[in-house]
Amino acid sequence: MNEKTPIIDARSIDKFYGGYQALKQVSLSVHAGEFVALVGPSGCGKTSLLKILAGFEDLSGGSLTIDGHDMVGVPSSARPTRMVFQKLALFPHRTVHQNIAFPLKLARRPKEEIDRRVGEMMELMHLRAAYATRYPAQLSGGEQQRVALARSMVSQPSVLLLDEPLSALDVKLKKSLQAEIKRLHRTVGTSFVHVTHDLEEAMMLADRICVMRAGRILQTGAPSDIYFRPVNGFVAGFIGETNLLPTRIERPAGGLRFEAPGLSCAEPVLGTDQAAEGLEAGEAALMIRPEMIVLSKNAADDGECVMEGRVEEFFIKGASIQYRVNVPGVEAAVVAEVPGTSQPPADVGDNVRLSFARADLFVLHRD
Amino acid sequence: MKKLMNGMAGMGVDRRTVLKGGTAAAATAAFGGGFGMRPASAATSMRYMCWEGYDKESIIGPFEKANDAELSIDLITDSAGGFAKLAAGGYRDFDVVSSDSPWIARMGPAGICEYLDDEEFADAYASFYPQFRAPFAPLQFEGKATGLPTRWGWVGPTVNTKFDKLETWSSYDPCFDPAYKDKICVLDWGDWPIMPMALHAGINPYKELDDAELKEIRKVLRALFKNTRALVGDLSVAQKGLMDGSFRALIGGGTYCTSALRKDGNDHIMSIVPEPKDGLNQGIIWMEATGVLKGTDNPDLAKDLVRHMVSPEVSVDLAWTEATCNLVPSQDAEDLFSDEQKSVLQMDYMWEAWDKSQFHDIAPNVDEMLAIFQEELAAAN
Amino acid sequence: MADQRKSWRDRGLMLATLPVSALMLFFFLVPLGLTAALSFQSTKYYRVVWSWDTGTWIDVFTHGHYWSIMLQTITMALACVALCIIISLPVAYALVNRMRSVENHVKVLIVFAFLTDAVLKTFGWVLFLDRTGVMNGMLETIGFGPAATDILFNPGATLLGMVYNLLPYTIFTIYLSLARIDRDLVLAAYDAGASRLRTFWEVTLPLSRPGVIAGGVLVFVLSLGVFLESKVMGGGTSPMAAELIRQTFETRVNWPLGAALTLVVIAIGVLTLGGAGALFLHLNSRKGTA
Amino acid sequence: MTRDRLEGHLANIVLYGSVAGVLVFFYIPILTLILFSFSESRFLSFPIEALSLRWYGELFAANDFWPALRNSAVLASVSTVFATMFGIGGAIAWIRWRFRFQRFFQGLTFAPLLFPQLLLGVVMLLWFSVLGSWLDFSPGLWSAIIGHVVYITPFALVIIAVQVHGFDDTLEDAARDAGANRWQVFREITLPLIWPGVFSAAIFAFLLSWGNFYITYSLAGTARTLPTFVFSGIAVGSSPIYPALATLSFVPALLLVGLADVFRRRAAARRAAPPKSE
Repeated sequence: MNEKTPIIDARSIDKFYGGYQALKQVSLSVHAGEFVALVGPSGCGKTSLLKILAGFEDLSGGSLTIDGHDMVGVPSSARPTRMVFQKLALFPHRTVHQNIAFPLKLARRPKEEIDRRVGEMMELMHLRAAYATRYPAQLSGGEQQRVALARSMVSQPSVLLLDEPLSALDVKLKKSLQAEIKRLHRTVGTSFVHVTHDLEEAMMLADRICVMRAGRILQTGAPSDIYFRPVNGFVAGFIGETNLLPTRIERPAGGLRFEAPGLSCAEPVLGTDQAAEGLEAGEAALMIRPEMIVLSKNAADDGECVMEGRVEEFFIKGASIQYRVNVPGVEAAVVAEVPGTSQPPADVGDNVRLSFARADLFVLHRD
Repeated sequence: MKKLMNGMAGMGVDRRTVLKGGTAAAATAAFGGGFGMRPASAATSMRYMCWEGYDKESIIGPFEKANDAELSIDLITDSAGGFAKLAAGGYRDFDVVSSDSPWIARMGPAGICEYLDDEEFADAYASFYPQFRAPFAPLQFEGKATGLPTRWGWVGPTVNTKFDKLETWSSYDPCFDPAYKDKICVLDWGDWPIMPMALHAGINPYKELDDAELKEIRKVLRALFKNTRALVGDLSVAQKGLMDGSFRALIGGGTYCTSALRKDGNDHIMSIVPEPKDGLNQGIIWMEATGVLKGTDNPDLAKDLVRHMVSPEVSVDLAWTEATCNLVPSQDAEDLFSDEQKSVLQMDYMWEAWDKSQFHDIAPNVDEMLAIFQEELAAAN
Repeated sequence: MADQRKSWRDRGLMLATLPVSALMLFFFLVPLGLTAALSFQSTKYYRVVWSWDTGTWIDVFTHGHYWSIMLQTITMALACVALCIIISLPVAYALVNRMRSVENHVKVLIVFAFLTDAVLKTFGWVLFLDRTGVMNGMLETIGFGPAATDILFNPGATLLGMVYNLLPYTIFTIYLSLARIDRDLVLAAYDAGASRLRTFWEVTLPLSRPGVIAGGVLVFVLSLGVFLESKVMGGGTSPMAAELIRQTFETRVNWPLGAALTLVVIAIGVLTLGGAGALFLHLNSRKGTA
Repeated sequence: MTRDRLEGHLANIVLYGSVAGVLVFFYIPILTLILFSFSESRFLSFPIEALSLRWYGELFAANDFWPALRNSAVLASVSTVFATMFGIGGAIAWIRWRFRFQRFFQGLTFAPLLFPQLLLGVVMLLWFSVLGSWLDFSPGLWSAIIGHVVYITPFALVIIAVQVHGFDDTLEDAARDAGANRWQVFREITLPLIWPGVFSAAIFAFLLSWGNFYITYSLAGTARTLPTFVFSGIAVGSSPIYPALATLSFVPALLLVGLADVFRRRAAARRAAPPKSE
């Protein structure tokens, strides 16, 4: 990762809408060529932050520089950023060519250059040349996405801001466009800031993920950090399903001693690298991802840590089978995901044993 | 209305000619005047407010050519409305007006029209019938004339002799006869239908009236509306109804309604005046006159237009228009009419009508009478 | 729809609002005030005397015929509103639900008829309805006696003219509110077993109420101002308020009285609007609590 | 089931019948006028005895026909331009923005719509005569233009507001983002997108002004337009030329309405293919 001066440097940004505070002391830096994803549930402030970066909203407090220039009071039209809108905002009264050419036309580029650049962009976005004269309404959803991307990239901005542009698409189209965006990012080397409520999408695309909640940034880090080393239960639960077991920890030197009802471990001690930062002794949560759990009816099948319970229900998801197991002493059903087979290893009501490696446990803040 | 202006001016700003060079005047010149006129190719342009007929090309054209002038015309649809328009300040835009004589007569004292010197128009008066010669009382105020008479006729029942005998209408009695219910058409021309009804009630409406007399007028109008089928402002509707018998008589129209029908060959349609009743003439002589508006930029040309209108040749033309045909005061014009035209105009009957008629003059109580008319009309339903 | 808050220092806002506001203030609000002031003056020999008294108003309130004309006008206006709504409902319903393919053609035809000169159309009606008009002519050729109908010159003819000139307003307002009704609601009613008529009665009609009220109010207020219809078609024997006002200004040249009568008509219109507004709010609040 | 079918038949008869009936109703006087415009006779009664173009000739020869035609055209064009411009600004301010005194602004710009035209004309006439006496001018075509603009602006505003109501704000954001300044955003994005509304408002405004009688009647002073020309003509009884005039005056209205329809259809065709997602 590039550690030189960041392209975007936002410090302690506050944003008020009347009495409502949408952003609280938000700081974010984005480096040249980096792909940062802002994720969080709706209302977490990610779109407000994006709009402040784009210049559609003023910030109420803090500072913002882009490309080394102070951005306070600079209108969006004068910023080196371009935005891809959630609803795409393609101009319905202009053809594909006119849509893509719009920023260049406003910049009064010569016609030859405009035509050449638009052609290049269409090629880059795999848009057929024949589409140039079509109107947006005559294109499919995916094609419209590509036109929107082409329009925002055509004037070679330093930063591309994407405001959940894929949220309205069906799963298949979404996947293919995610790949497209990833490829585009690699090809052009522009910094991308991508807002989404879908952490899976963020993990797939981004170099760095920024999880937000209620106007604050909870955690910023590489996708694997976010997945395996979440700072708290909210971040952990934001993607997929996970098991959070209430626990008490103590911190003897060089490790963590934990104790959780229903869970028996041969040696209930973890390394400090298996805990979220700043974790104090006391109440905490033990996280174990469902795919790390081995499920068996056979008592002999042993692991470092074991829970025993009764199958409440299971779903065959295709590639995997998800079990929900009631473990005495644990309030919520424990979820285990085992590789799919035509013969499910256990049936509803069976007593099963859940085992996993001690190294797959992670201790984090309860919240 | 002048008072209105002065009153309004009293609210703070004085009417000043200072502004003549200012934006308001410029705007007036650009819009108020400009749009209404044809592009002025002639040396002088004048604005003329008149009844239909005065605007005929054959009348205006020669005058324009002879004087290198351009006339723009504004047609009157209702005398009071025309008066109101001029009084509301419109007189500043106009040079000449031809309207009903009581209204022209009012314009002198109201400061809208110039007084005309009888001497200056001696030749014109000399060509008139004796009845119209100077000093012509109906248009005079304190010995000064406001305008010259240009067209005239009489008001009395207009009858289709295919349906009714003329004798039936030797008085207005049938108006109140149940047999004529829903067969009477009253013309919606301001005071025109009121005056004959007042006369029928034995009241001379052209003098100061007391409450008892106004009450009589109210009674007679109430009775009239019982038989009235329609109050019509549209002359062609009245004429059509008279032809097909839906209306057995038109009240308040007279010769002005008849002539066009007679011209089209319907000489069974006639306007007559009822016989005098208890010494009170029942007919009414109406007249139009032409005057020069105050402050005209071309006083001489304006007076020339008045002379033009009363000259025998023009009089004949003026008498004979598309929509109506009317008598003219010019005696010298009489020989220029064909026999057929004379018949259409009922010339053989004109002096009899004249003798049995009142002159349509300024009625002091016209506002009360109009209010009563309105009131009775509203109550009639 | 984003709420873009604008400050009055915003140039776009000034450009968009100030000229038109100035126009309306100076040429609509001020004249209205002047009219009120004028109604407190008196008149003598066709001239306004700047006297500041209530004589005109006393005159207005003591003369029954002004009020009988007002009453007549309101009656006619209400009749016109009722007819317009009754005629418009099936027309608008048909346009929305049955005639999708020709809907636009019908709309264009109606708009065209609506936008042509009202004086001429009124005159056209006279030619049609007259004793020697087209209608009687046609009736005669198919065997009815001469002058089979006699429609002109009565309040009915006035009403016909009013409905003719104002009908498009209700057609379009009701059309707009019907077009906004979610088709699924109607299907849901069918699904629940309601017949077409019942569905119309229970679902469509209540949902079209905003259009019915808006159109009705518009027609009512505009009815207060008609005079051509009563003058040309009605035969002038049952004058309406506007004709009274015209006569007062033009024939009687009594401006204070005309101004006072104008204000009376405006007041009737404003009260109606207020009443309709209150009714609308009341109906809506009832719907809210139900 | 049969009852339902019967109801259906009845409903169809009522519905189709009402549309047909209303169309006939609307066109009765118009067709009557066209018919009578070719009548030879001075008195317009039916059946028509002879056909001729006589009254068209008379109309063209009438002294005040041409000025009236020109006045109508000037009045309608100028009023249309102003009413449409005010309508655009007003509609955007009504719908898209929030500002202090907005309610007052909305009331002020809407109120004239609810005024009987004659009364609107009369109160303005009173005001113009006062102004006239102060500033020494008298009402004319220009005061009629002001009257028409006051009367027509609310119509234009409402029509454009309907179009603005469906406006997607992010399109303007996108244009700003692409580097457009305020004027460019308005010219390149806002105006083209609300253009169908602006266009219909302009057509409507033109025709309202073209056919307006009441306000012109009160405010035009000595200037005469086609409707007031007709009214005064009918009053003095030279009516045979008016069916001809009516027939001619339908022509521009017909052209404009037709033009609007063509334009609307073209715009609809452009958006014919529905978006395949969303």
